[in-house]
Amino acid sequence: MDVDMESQDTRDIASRIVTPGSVITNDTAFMRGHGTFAERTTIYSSVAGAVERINKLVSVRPLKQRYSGEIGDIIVGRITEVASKRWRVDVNSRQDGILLLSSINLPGGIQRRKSESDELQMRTFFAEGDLVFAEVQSYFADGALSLHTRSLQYGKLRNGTFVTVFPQLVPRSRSHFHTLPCGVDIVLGVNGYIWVSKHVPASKVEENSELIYSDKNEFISDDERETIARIANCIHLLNRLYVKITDTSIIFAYEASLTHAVKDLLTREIAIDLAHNVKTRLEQQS
Amino acid sequence: MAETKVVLPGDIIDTSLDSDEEESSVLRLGPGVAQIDEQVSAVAAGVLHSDNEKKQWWVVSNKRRYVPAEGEPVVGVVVARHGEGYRVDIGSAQGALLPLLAFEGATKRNKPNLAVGTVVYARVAVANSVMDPEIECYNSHTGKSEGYGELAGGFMFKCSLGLARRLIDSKAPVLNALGSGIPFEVAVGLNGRVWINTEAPATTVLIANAIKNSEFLDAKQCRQMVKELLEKQ
Amino acid sequence: MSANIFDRRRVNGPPRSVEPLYTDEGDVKPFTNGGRADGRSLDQLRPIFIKTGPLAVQPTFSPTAPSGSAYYEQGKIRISCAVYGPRQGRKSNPRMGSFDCDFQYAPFSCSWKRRPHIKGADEKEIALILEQAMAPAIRLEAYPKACIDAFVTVIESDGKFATISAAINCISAALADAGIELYDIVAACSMSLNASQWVSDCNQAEEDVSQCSLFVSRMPSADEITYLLQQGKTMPDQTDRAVQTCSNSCARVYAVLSRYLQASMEQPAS
Amino acid sequence: MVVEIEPSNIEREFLLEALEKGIRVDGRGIYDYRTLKITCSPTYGLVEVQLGQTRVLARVTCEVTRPFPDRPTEGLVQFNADLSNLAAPGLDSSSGKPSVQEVAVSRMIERVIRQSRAIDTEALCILAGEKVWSVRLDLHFLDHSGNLIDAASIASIAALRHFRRPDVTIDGEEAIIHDVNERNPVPLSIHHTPICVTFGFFGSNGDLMLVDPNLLEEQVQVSSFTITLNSHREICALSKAGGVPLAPSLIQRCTQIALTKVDDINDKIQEALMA
Amino acid sequence: MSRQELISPEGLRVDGRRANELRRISCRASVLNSADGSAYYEQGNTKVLVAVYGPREPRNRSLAQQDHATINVEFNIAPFSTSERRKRSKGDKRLLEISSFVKQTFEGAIQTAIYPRSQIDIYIHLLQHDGGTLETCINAATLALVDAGISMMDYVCACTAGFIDETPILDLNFVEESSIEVPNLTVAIMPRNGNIALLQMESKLHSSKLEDVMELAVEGCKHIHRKLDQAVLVAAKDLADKLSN
Amino acid sequence: MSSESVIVTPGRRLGLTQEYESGPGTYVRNGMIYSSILGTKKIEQALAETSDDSIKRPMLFVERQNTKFAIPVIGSEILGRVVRINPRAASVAIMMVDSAPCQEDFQGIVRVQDIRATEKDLVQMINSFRPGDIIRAEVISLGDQRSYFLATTKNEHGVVFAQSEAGNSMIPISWEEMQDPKTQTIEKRKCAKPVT
Amino acid sequence: MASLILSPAEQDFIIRGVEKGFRGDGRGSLDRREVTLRTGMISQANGSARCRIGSLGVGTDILVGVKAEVNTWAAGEPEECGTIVCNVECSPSAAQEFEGRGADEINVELTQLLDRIVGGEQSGLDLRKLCIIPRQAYWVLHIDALVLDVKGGVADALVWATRAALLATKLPRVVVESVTDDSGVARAEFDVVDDAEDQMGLEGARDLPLAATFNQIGRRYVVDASEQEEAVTQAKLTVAVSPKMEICAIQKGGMLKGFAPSLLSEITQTALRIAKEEFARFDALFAEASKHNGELDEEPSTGSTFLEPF
Repeated sequence: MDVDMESQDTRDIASRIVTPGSVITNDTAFMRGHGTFAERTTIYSSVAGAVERINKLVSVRPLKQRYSGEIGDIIVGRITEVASKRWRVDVNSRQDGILLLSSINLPGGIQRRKSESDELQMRTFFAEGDLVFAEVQSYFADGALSLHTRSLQYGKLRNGTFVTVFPQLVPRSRSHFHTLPCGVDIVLGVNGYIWVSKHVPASKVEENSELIYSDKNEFISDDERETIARIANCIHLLNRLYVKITDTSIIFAYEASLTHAVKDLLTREIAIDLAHNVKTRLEQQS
Repeated sequence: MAETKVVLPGDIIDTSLDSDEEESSVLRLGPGVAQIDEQVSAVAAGVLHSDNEKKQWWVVSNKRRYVPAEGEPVVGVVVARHGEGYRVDIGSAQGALLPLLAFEGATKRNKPNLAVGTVVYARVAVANSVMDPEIECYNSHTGKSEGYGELAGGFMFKCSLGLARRLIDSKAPVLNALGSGIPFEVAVGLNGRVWINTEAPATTVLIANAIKNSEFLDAKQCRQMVKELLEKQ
Repeated sequence: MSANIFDRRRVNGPPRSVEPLYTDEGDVKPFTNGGRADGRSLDQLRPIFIKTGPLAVQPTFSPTAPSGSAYYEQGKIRISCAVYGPRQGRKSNPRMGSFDCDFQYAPFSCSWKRRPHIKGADEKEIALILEQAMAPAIRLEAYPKACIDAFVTVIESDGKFATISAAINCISAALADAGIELYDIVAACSMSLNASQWVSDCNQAEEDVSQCSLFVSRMPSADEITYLLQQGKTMPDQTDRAVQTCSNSCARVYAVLSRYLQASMEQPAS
Repeated sequence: MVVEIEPSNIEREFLLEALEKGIRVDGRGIYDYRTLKITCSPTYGLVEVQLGQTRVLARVTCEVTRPFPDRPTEGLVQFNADLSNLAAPGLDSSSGKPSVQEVAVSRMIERVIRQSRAIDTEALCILAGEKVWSVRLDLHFLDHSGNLIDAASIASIAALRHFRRPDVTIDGEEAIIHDVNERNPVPLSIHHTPICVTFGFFGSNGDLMLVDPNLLEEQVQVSSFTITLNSHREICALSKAGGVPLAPSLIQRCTQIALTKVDDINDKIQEALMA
Repeated sequence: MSRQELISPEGLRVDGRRANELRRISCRASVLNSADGSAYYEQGNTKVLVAVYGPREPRNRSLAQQDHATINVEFNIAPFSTSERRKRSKGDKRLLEISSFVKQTFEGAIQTAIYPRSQIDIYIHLLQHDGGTLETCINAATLALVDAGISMMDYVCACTAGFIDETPILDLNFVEESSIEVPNLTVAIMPRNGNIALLQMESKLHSSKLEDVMELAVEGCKHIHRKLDQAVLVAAKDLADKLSN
Repeated sequence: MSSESVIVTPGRRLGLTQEYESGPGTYVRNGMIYSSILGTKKIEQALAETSDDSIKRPMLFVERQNTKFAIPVIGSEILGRVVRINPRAASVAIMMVDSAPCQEDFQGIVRVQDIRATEKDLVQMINSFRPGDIIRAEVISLGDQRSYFLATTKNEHGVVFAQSEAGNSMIPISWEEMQDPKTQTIEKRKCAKPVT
Repeated sequence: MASLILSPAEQDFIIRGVEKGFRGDGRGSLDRREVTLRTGMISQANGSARCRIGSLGVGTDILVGVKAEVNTWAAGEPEECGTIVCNVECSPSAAQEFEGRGADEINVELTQLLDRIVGGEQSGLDLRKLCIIPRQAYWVLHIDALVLDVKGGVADALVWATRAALLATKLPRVVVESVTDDSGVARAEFDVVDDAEDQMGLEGARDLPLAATFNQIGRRYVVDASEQEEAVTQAKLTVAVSPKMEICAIQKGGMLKGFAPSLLSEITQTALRIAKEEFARFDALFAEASKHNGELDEEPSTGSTFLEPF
């Protein structure tokens, strides 16, 4: 195949597009990373994507794939099952994540020891369907992600709406929790789950730790609802048009969208137009 | 020992001893024999054995399905790992539980980590009608392994429970005959699984077949059979 | 080919068979010069008979006996219903209980030809309809993790829509008899449109000739319509009118139901 | 309920280690079949095949039915394979839909016999469009210790050849079916006798090959391949699904080996039928 | 159906193709939005739609495999797909057989070991049936799996071949494959090393002819591989452009 | 005011929340108390002494003479049969909730740490319950998808009826032992303190 | 769909939003999402259509094929008209719980609903025209729907797709001549003209209804609920309205609540009000779709832009 031919020379390995089974390099100096496999001296690609190379480690980043977790990732998940001493959490990955009762902040603020009664009333903390903002703490032996919410910014999500996007579009970065100038908080889970909500000052929770597990929403004014809807739609259209989703791109999209009514954002022409607009601005920036 | 007497379930067993002081003596009934009302009768089909001195009666029968009994050595295969221990298939109705710490010198910190599919030589620790059996890879009293533990290398094959019981006997003709011919390791589980190990696969296969063949042979035939096999080699 | 047409369970019948001869009772003209064949007035319901607890064995408690049951007649329609539960549910939901319903026609019960391709499908759907019509009336939050099952058997049916509404009334009675916590008793009633005239509680013959049938089930105390089903074409205002009249008829059925239930308590069923 | 116990690691490792040296755990040669025993019972069309520990019982029966309207002159051949946990725990027949193995085996046999038109269906016609023979082949698996397909194919062919159907005479529109003791029953007309030969492949990319895998070998093998040939050296079916991919050259090699195997199996069947 | 009708004196087949000619192939990935990967694949008049989910949490955890992913295939034939309408029950042995073939084939191709305790679902819909069901299912599934970004040793490409009038013919259509004289051989290969992932054949073919017929089929597979690879490349390149910056 | 008895059907208006507390067999919809079951309407005057300073309203409730089937809720006391045991937990078929029978058995489990209040880590399941035992226990949680969680930590909870290996019903001789009157064999159980 | 559980906070957010007239994606309570329509992708069917309701390619996605077959009349069947047989199947690609037998219940529900709307006279189709020879032979229209994806509002999409498929359906012409057999008895015989050119559409297909489903959320109701909105729906009402502004069928759904009578009549009024623009929208889309008759362009297009219709 032509692909293979051109691929023989290992000079420009990186940023080449490869497909499953195509040769990446015969150079034994390289080490095989994700999305590749080795046969004798040759390294082949096992997915369709762009070759990446960190000094001697070559890997292929698939352009579309479920989330595969890394320790330290900030994610949003949905509780699927309350088991004994643990919750199972859907994190859009190859298996449910696990949130141990021991790795959440128990109400009563200060890190209090968990007790028998906590085990029996786990649903008062998280019940099936609840959305949780958490961090990947470690892997279990079987490869499942172990999550924790031992920080005040983590915990149950309220006051907003939920959007799913392609995980590839959410780059890992310092911060995944942003308060946008338009007065909306967003949580960009690297697993492609995104939470858009009314801005609530962090202090408010700190004062009253009971709020961590409350299901009650704050009062949300009409304008706030409109903004939330607008942001949600912006994220949706960025996702569908495959534009990287960062606080910047979202703000750009938001600003560009203001000329349109919220519900029109999802009509094809406008969406394409906005997405294009965002990309150009992003390019200018970089 | 008298000529072999085959009993069927329900057969009344005459426990009257040639010795006279009977009522004082206590009868000991082994597997396959039970007291029903005032009489002793067989509850399993097989060969009746008795030991007049110890006043013991038991029936040796050749079952297919292993029923665990405490203290018996078994060869099992790890089929799963749970929080509290390994689930091990020992051919009994329920899989047996092998606690994580039931090994020589195992501690919370360092305990052997067995992969699924590992073969272990263990003894039955708990066996009762209401719970799954439990096995251990050491003698919980002495804390010593006493030869129990993971079986690495070699080959494992299944045989009838009866044969297994005969093999465990130190003077089992086949094993002795073979042993005189070729060096090999063997571990016999009363659950009808035998593990053997030699330096060459060929000999392993040979021994395995020899043991399987010995099922219906008496001591003399065994030696003959082994001899021929060894010559073939 | 033949390997999978071969049926493991059944002895296959003869390749050719002859359909039995039906004795058709000389086709009665449902509507002769405006009047109804059975002489009812257009908005008149057929007489209703109810009895609760026919399936309860004495003494009332036995693990196999249903917790409540009812037998219901409306004209020729005959329906029996047994309610089981609250009992352990298959799909257990810690917030609220679930209500499942099973509906079946006794083989001899229906006069109409079943369309072969949806064999049983209509029964399944009616079961679903009954669930959706009854569930709003049951205080499911009072039964976490548990489930309540109603089994409805149509012994004789006369008019599909009439039968469904009769089934609803029957279940209501059975649920009340079982002492299940309800917001209200659900009463239902059907209608058919014939020559731009709405006719209440039609029997089969009448439903067959009408271009549209519909039924309404209602909880009077909260004035809530728990189910509405219309099959066939109408002008919008006609529908409204029908819903109106049906609601009124429901009120009448409701009265009958509650009067009977009260009576049943006064002298406990011997 | 009962789950099949995977072979232990040491069994796997030993099997491979031995195979590297050309030794099989049951002492057989690489290209040897296990001892094949075919027993025909006095009743026509009832044959038991024993391939090592694997035992299959094949029963052929026939009845008169009406043909399919689109094929008025062709008799019917029906297959039914019954693979219950009688043969081995792990195979569970209790659940409604047939197990994977059952589908595989019964479809394979069906393919081998029907698609290759081993049986002359026209010869089963009594009165065109009215009456035809419907031949039914039931396979019962009594004991599963590997390579069901070969055993099943042998049993099927043997049973079909052993079977005799009542004789028929036609006068005009009337068909008289003669009782067995009134007239000698007649054998089915069989075009050819396809036999399955199954190969097991081992090693990371399947370069270790052996014939007639037993249960342990089946569980350990990385790939398997069944080739069906008849005495005219015609291929009647090929089946290789799953497992590691195989080099085309292997396929050719298997074909050659199979050709010889098929001949002596056919001989075995022959003498069994003579007996 | 007799041979004459299958190949005209000029050596043309019922649908006007030459003996060694494939049918027109067109395919497209990511046609369904909620599936992790999906593909629509046409080969002549045979049309398949495939949705791939996973690797994801197994539906029924007891079936989860400790050390590798379980692959679950459900194959469904749309009632309107065949020329005369036919509704198949889910228990139909042919359906089960096809799905188990697809399952087994991809168990060999997907690197299941890197997705332990998870499940990969492949849902196949045959929308229109004109021969070569198995081959189209496999090709479409491959495309969908690549689209889902699931790690595979290589593509799996399948193609059928037969043998009429002493000439091997490629890619049988419905008429050809339903005539019982014609041997019907389906081959699936891993193009990288040409190894055979799946091989099925029905009805009679003399052993000496096997080689030629297989060669032809393998040629077909290689051609299909080029088609698929091209499609994937275009898709991937395009996504890459979008992501760049 | 005397509690007159009127028979009411579900959905019948009974009174206003300003005047009455809503009791069992009733529910409240916007300020109105309705009956939720078929039964007799009863009114229970609030006891003077209990009502300290806040004036208590009389309770409206609907009563059914032949009480129907009950379902377990947290805190209710149940009677059940031990179905099977393993070292970690005993699964129980709940047959009675408080005094009312269940239509069908509900599944419950007693986890080994919930058998007794003290020295939990020494508890051996085999020494506490055997399949076939009848136990009294308390519902401590709605538990997981399938079973309710039960506890026998209280003294009056535990085995109330058990048979020995020989099949004779045994009598408790201590809070953790039972004896077969015939064979005199002693078996270990977590016995319930007989309630008088 | 049913599988989707929302957190209490989300539910509250949606419900309050709806009550205030703000939906999650900014739509008003009566706005429908983007609808995409394609026809004629199944060449072997007499008519076929694919309909997707949802924005930017995410949405409920249904494929409908119509197959016409000649049935010989049997006693007890209607004497001078053809029949319509509906069948809906939900693919597991829509939701994992549809695997195996999982979809049976919803299949029945949807099949019955579709049957209720287009299965008989009320559909506006002239069934008498489907009769070939009275008491001898008639056409059966098999409407087979395949639900590929579910993102709310299945019923509506189902009816939209079905209407498109039936409008696109072409029946081969049938010539009926009477022949007198040797015994001198005249019998009618027919044969189906096998000619792609010589086909005609269905009588009265233009009168086919469209359906709108109203989901009651909180104290208000919305049209074309999204997946999340359906998760908090207490009750829903599907109303099928014909171009002639007649009501062809009404069906209530949803377990949790019922409707206040006032709300009910309000809904039916609304249904009629919006019907006009719904039909206008449908016709535009259908015209558009019938232009390029669902043929895939030669160059294998890709997953790159998810906006590509299909």
